[in-house]
Order: sequence, then C-alpha cells, then structure tokens
Amino acid sequence: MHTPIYFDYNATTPIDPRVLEGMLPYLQNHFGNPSSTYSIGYRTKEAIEMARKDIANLISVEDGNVFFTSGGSEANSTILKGIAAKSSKKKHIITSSIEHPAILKTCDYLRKHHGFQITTIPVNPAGIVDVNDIERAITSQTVLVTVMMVNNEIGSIQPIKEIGNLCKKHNIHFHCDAVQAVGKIPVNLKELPIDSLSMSAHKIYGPKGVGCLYLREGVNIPPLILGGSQEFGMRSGTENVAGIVGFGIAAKIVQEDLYFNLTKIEYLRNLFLTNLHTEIEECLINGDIHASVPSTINIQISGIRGESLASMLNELGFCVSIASACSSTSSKLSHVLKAIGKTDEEIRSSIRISIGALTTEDEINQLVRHLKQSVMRLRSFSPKYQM
Amino acid sequence: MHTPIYFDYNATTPIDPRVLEGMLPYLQNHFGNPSSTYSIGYRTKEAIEMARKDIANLISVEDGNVFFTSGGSEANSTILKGIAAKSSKKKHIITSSIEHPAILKTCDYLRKHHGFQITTIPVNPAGIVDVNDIERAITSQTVLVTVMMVNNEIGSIQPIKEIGNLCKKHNIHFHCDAVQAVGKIPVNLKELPIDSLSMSAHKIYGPKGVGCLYLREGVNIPPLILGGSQEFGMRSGTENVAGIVGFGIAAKIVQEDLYFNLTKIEYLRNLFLTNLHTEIEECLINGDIHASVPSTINIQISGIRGESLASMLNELGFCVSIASACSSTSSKLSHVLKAIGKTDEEIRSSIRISIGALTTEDEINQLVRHLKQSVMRLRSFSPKYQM
Amino acid sequence: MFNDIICDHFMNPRNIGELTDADYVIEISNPICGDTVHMYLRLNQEVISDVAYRAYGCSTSIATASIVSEKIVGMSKAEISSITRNNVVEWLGELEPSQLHCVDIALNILNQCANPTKKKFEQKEFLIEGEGAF
Amino acid sequence: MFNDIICDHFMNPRNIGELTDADYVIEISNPICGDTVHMYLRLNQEVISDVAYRAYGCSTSIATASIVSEKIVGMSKAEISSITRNNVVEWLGELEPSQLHCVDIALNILNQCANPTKKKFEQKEFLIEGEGAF
Ligand SMILES: Cc1ncc(COP(=O)(O)O)c(C=O)c1O
Ligand SMILES: Cc1ncc(COP(=O)(O)O)c(C=O)c1O
Ligand code: FES
Ligand code: FES
Repeated sequence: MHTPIYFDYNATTPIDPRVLEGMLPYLQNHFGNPSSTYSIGYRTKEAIEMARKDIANLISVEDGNVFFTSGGSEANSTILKGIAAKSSKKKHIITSSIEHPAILKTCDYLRKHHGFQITTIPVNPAGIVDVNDIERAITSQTVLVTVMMVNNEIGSIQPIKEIGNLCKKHNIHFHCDAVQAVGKIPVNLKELPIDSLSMSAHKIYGPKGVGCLYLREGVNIPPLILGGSQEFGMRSGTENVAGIVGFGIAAKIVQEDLYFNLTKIEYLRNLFLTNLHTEIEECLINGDIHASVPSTINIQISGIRGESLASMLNELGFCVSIASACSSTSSKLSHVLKAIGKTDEEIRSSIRISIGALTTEDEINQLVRHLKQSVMRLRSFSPKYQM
Repeated sequence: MHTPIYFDYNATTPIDPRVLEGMLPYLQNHFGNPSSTYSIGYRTKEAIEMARKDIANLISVEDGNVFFTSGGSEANSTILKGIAAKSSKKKHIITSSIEHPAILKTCDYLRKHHGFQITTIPVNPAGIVDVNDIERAITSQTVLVTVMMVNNEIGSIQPIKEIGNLCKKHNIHFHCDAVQAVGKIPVNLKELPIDSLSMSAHKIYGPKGVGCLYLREGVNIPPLILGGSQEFGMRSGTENVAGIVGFGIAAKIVQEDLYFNLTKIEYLRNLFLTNLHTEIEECLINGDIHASVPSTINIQISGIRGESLASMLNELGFCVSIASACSSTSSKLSHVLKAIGKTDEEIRSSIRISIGALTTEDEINQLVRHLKQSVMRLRSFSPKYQM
Repeated sequence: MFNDIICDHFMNPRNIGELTDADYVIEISNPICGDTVHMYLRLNQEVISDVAYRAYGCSTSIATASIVSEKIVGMSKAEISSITRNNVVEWLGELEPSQLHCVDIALNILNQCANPTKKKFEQKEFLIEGEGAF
Repeated sequence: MFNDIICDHFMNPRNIGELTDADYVIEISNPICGDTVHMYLRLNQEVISDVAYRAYGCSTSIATASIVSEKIVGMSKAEISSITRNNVVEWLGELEPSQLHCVDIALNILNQCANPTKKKFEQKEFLIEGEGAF
C-alpha cells in the first residue's frame, strides 16, 4: 500500500525533517543530563534554553515565562489544577462548551473533587462564544476563565482579546488553550491579554510528548509535577531534551512559514469546498468557514455514517477524522458538534478534514475524487438515502 | 576535545543504538495519532501496546497495569497526589529520608497544602531503612508508605519485600520508586508485594521524557493529567510514541543483559576500588558497598571539594557527579549523605561515580589515573590537606 | 481497526439492494448506536432463497449485514433459530471492544429472520435515532 | 560551567603555595559555602611585592584567589582599598547565578589585603564549616 494521504493535521502532524535532524544529536551523542555540572550536561541545558527562546519568540513573550511540559494536556492540567489549588475561597470557573477534553475533564475533576462550580458558556452555530455571556457569568467567586483560541474540531476562532480584556477588568486569571492556534494564526501575546497559554509540539510538525505552558510574569501556581526543580521549579523531571529541541525548531519554522502556509491552506480549503459542492450533493459544512481557520473543514454528508466513510477512505489511502482524534475511542458523540446545535444523526454523518503545511493541490483533488466515490457507494448501501 | 568518558550513568544514560533505531520510524513515517481510527494511527497504537508488553515483562506484571508517563517524576507525583486525593480521612504518609526529591517534594507539598502528616524514616550508615522503624511509625491514619528500591546517590538497596509485606498486613498502599533499580537488579513483582512502582526510560538506555507507573490490579486513583483518556484514562495527552517505543526496546535489552551487566559492573567496581585505595590515600566510601548496587560508588576525598574535583575531571574529559544530578542546581548539600550521617565538610568532599553497560576496564583505569592526578593537584592547593 | 473478514465484507458487501417482491421485510436498528439495516427475504418452502438489504451504519455493521446475508441463504427458519451468539462471534472474526456491540445487530437480524412477520414496510420512514430511540 | 578566565585560573592557578617569611597572613572563609583561602603577603614599602595562597574550595573560588593574587601584586594597600565590586566582577568574567557569591570571596580577600593585621596564623587549624559557621 502507498503511504496514505494525510488529512488529519489537527490530530497530529508529521515531524518536519529539519526538526528531526536537529533532534538527532540529542538522541545520540549529546545525552548529558541538563542538571549535571559537566560539559555534556551544559550542552543540553543550553539547547533547552535556545528552544525556550525560539518558542517564546513565536508568541512574543519573555523566554523565562515559558515552561516545558509533556504536551498540551499536561500544560492544561497544570494551570487548571494550579489555579484551583491556590484558590481556597473563590470556587467558580468559567469555560466554553467546545473546549478540548484536557480542559473539560479537568474542570469536571475540580467540580467533583474540589467543590468548584463550573459555568460552561454555550457557543453560537459558528462555534463562537459570546463575550457578553462570559461577562454575565462572572461572579465574585470567579477565579478562572479558560477559553481556547482555536477549536480543534471545527476550527472556530474565539474572541480572545475581548475575553482577556474582560478578565483583566475583573481581575480574573485568563487561561487560553492555544494548542490548535499556534502555527495557524498569529499569536502575539504583546497584543493579547492572556495570563497563561498552552501549546503542543506535535501539532506544529514537532515531536509528540512535548509542549509548554506560558505563565505571565507574576502568575504563581504550585507545580503539577514536583521533584528535582527543573524548569525553574515549575515542572520537575529530567527534561525531554531531544523533544524540547525539536519543539524549538518547529516553532521557528512555523513562525517563518505562517503567512505562506495560511495563504496556501486557504486556497486549498476553497478549492476543496468548491469541488465538494459541485461533486457531492447534500453535504453541509459544520460551523462557519468565515469564523474559522482554513485548515479545519468539518462536513456533514447525509445518509451515511462518518465512521464508515472514514473507514472506506482509509482503505483507499486517505486519513480523515470522525471526531477529535483524542476522543474517538470514547463512544460519545462530538460535544463540539452538539454545542453548535447538530443532531445526533448529523454528528454521526460528519467527518473532519484538516489540511497542513504538506498538503498539495493534487492531494485535494484526489481526496475529492475518492470522497465522491465513497459517498456514492455508501449512499447506495443506505436505506437512509434515496438516490 | 574527545568525547568525555562517562561515569554518571545514574544521572542519565546514552540511548542504546538499537533503541534509537527502533524509535526512528516513529519520528519519521509512522506519525499517526494512536487515538485515530485509520491505519497509520493503528500502527502507532500497536507499537505502544508492544512496548507496554515489553515493560510489563521486565517487572513481571500484566501489561494492562502499566501506564506510560513523561518520566519517573510524573509517575511519582501521579501516585502520591492520587492516593492523597482519594484519602479524605487518613492523612499520614511514611517515607524514607533518602528518597528522590520527586518523592520528598511531593510529600512536602501534601503536608503543606493538603494537611498530610509525613513521617520520614531515617536510615542506617549503610543507607538502609529499618522495617521495624516503619512498623513503629504506622498509625491508624497511615494511608501510604513510599520507599525507593535503590538509592540514586549511594546505591543502597532497600528491604522492599519486607516493607511490602508489612504494608500488606496493615492494608496500606505501598509505592516503590524503582527508577534506579530497574535494569540494575532483578525486579520481579510476582515476588514483591508492591502496589505501585515508578520507572524511567532514560536511566536504562532509553530516551529522556518517558517513564511509567505500574498500578496493581484494583488500585484506583484519579489521574494527574486529564483529557482525551489515553492510557486507559489513567494519563491523558497524545502519547510520546517514539519515546514509548524506545522505552520498550530499552526494557527488553536491559532485561536480556541484566546478569551479564551486573557481573561486569561488579567486576569493574571492585577493580576501581582496589586501584583507588592503592593510589589515593584518605579516601572513604559513603555507604556500604555490600548493601548497594555495584554501579554506584560514592566517595569522599579529604582536603578538597567534590565540586572542584569534578570540574577538574571534566576538564580532563571525565563526567562524574557531585550529588544527584537533579538537585545539583540547588545549593543544598546532599540530603542522602546527610541522612547516613556525613558532616557538611564530608559531603562537600564527595563525588559520585556511576558505572553502566558501556563502561570498560580501560575507562576505569583511565579514571583512576586522572582521579589520582586531580586529587593530588587539588590537595596541593589546599590549606586543609597536609601532604 | 478491522479484521480481514469485516474489511472484505465492508468494502464489498454481498447482496446489497432491495427485493421488490420480498416475502418478508425486516427492520433492525441498533439501540446502542442507531445503525440501521433493512433486509428483504424471499422464502421457498420455509427456506430462505433470496436476501437483499440496505445498511446505514458503521463499517462493521455494514459488514455484519453482508456476512449474515451470505450465511442465511439456504437456511430454514428453524436452522436460523438455532444459531448461537458464539456462531456469530466466529463469523465476524476478532472484534475490538468498541465493535463488539455489532454482534447484537447480527443477532437481531437473525432473530427477526427466524420469525419474520411483516410482509412489507409499514412505513418507509427512518427509525428515529438518538436519546429517545428505543 | 565556567568562563574562560575562571577555567584558565582554576586549571593553572598562579602563585599557589606559602610564603615562609610572609609579612601578613590572611584567612578567608566564605560564609555561604565554607570555601577557604589562606593568603600570604610580603610588602615592600606598603606595596605588595609577593603573594602566595592555598585554597580549599570550588573551582571558582580557587580561580578567584588566583586572579586576585595576580592583580594585587604591585599594588599599595590604598590602591587595593579603592577596588570596587564592579572591578572584581570584570576580573572574574561572566558568572552563573550560583557562582556569583564567589565575588564575595574576592572582596573579602581584597578587604583583608588592604588592612592586613595578622603576621602569622594564630592557629593553623581549619575554620569550622557548616550550620554554625559564621
Ligand atoms: C530514584 C529516582 N526517582 C525518580 C527520578 C526522576 O525520574 P525522571 O527524571 O525520569 O523524572 C530519578 C532520576 O532523576 C531517580 O533517580
Ligand atoms: C485544543 C487542544 N488542546 C489540547 C490538546 C492536547 O494536547 P496534547 O495531545 O499535546 O496533550 C489538543 C490535542 O490533542 C488540542 O487539540
Ligand atoms: S456503530 Fe455500527 S453497529 Fe454500532
Ligand atoms: S562554592 Fe566556592 S566560593 Fe562558594
């Protein structure tokens, strides 16, 4: 079988060859423990600090405020549990209905085990929260607002600046899960009033198992993982040096390529949608492309199930997703599509196509061709579709 | 400069070339998210499950009870915070005075923030806890006993079986930090009554940033990191696939080579000590070699500081450690050497030499030669040593 | 992922279609996931001589309908009655935990084939899915 | 890690040793880490003409003693008095945070060199280190 054609960049991305090349020395000769006092340890420590600079640069913050973690989920759990642990009086958290499970499950944990009250702000059919809803939800007990920058399933972009300003006004910590935003849209923390932000390397052509938490100067939380006081004491454990180095290089590359990729991906998205609408009837977009990053296309194809469509495409050599990859093992229907008002049947008929830096026009054309073929075939099986 | 000669295997180890070779495909083509439903995701999921089997095999447990983490520290924080979170009534933890900071700092966190009382059991001059001391410390409030299997600074081996039996009798959870034990001594959980155990890949010729927590069947704790429910819900976050694959291969290799390495390393340790005692006067062993793994040699050299000795050796191309690598950035003196009764000056005069699978007789001979030269030189500088 | 049997039947389902002059029609919808099979049977002296169906569902349920359709041709209603869960499990091959409920769709089909009642669709509408269904 | 200046002076410290006929001897022990320097001075018309020392300590403090010993030869006590913290920082080159307290050992040496009092060691015993020291 050929290498499959990949349309699931939101789930994860292949490692950029330049990233791997930069990582290799740290998987081979440069293996010193960064905490050790001799030269080969110093070398890995320096490499980590270089990566920290490149990542800080990507989001325009000071490098001393970036703390490496094992990924986006750890970064999210760290800040949510950290803020909660510090807050002995105020026990109210505001979040959105379309957050990643890394946020929602942690909120739920805090509700069940630490007496927090969680307000989940709904979204409109485009998948956007209304800042006024957040303002109305704020009480004297609110200690944290956590809203993602870009949604992983439908790509909707949230009004982060407005939410940040609101939180600033009310003196409430604002956390932003930017795992799906970084590398896809400009993320400039000089202009965004964000108190903490999560990132993950494997979504930006870096390795899996590394990410970071940015903490605004002055934000103080207890660490999630304690021990040898690595990461300025904020996150203990021997550093994933090669992973961190790879993350740094990936950050540099996505920063350089941001506008080029954005333009290219928007072109490819438009090409896909034009072809889709001419080739396949009764097929709808979930969310609103004008309110979303162009790399995420979530579509609903009536009369068939997304699962069988994705399976058939897989057999034909294409990777698409039926929900957020992270939650596809659970039997639940996408909470994001539910949140934008889709029925169970509509959700079951949906697939997510996500485009990335390596996607080509030819791949888009091939996808549409095979998508059409698969849809027609599955519809011909289906008692729910009259052709 | 030549590649330095490495004598700090307790701090971290180089990746075995077979491990790296096995990891590479997962850093290149096999990049699918293990939670995704198409073939390339399935491939990475399978790779993770293979690694889980190899690791389970190394410690003789069921693979379903092994949960991957980002390392030993995360595994330790997970179980300590997890047990604490579940225990609303019993608030007493027993640990030893020579645990790794990943245990001690977490205990301290639970004491400060969650009202736990911590009893720290002392050790004898060989660095061994007395099971009777633990028994005496047990109260009706005791919910957890956590004692490491092998100490990282002096190599002392703890009476894990006895402690485990004691805990079993009293129905107390027994956690064992086996980060420094696995690959160095046989760890067979069929014979050891342990409820949970931590491991780390980078101590056994695997990559940094991956480890695991074993949980005995029936042990239930809330996860430290919540989200997409990877690792059977016990640890969320997109898996560090390449790291996990590397960990699995490393586990297989150390298992195969265990007895060969043990014999070899014991031989080298004895060679080193014989030469040391003939070549360098006034030089003492910290701890007791008969109660320790042979790979760890902690020595005290009067009249000079360990730091300057290690620096000089570094300039001459040798890596040795002045304390646990993890804590050498903190200004504190080794708590382990303190615990076995060493004075501050004795601790300042100590270095740790740790031997591994790649150490050769020639390296040992070179080390002794340069150690002698450095010690003599530094003593000639020193007002504290009369030659 | 799918075992080879499921994969083969999903990519090339046998007996797909409708029988305009069916003796019986049966409608199955899986309570767990809402997957739906409409199956048409022709009988010749109490023996199933012809089968066709349409399936809306996941890959495994489409494959399951296909596998069942192949198996039951030539069987009497009594023989179908005697088919056990273990037989079905064997037909479908190794399944992942999340696919195991597909065995129920097969058993449902078989159960109705053994005791078919309806001659035609009372209402050619879709079953209602979701929270309230079943 | 060490800057090149520290590294050079640590690996090849200048003026190591003792002066049997020293005009002054000074004893320095760093309160933070217990590092100890014993320095011997010979003066010629209020100008330091000869220096030797022994140092027990970390690499940086050994190097610091060496650097200071080189600098002060040929200086008058008054000149030594006028040396500032900034001068010392410049001599030592870039230091890591954990090495910064070595500046104090240099300033301590300089301070005593500017006002030496003891002609010889009152007691040739080691300073007591640890919790209680200083
Ligand atoms: C005994 C012990 N426990 C835990 C750890 C922490 O492991 P990791 O660095 O993988 O977090 C180490 C090593 O650093 C160790 O030696
Ligand atoms: C929006 C969002 N947040 C968090 C995560 C979790 O990141 P990681 O897989 O690195 O833990 C993901 C992806 O899985 C994501 O899409
Ligand atoms: S998902 Fe198809 S039978 Fe359940
Ligand atoms: S450690 Fe040497 S001066 Fe402090």
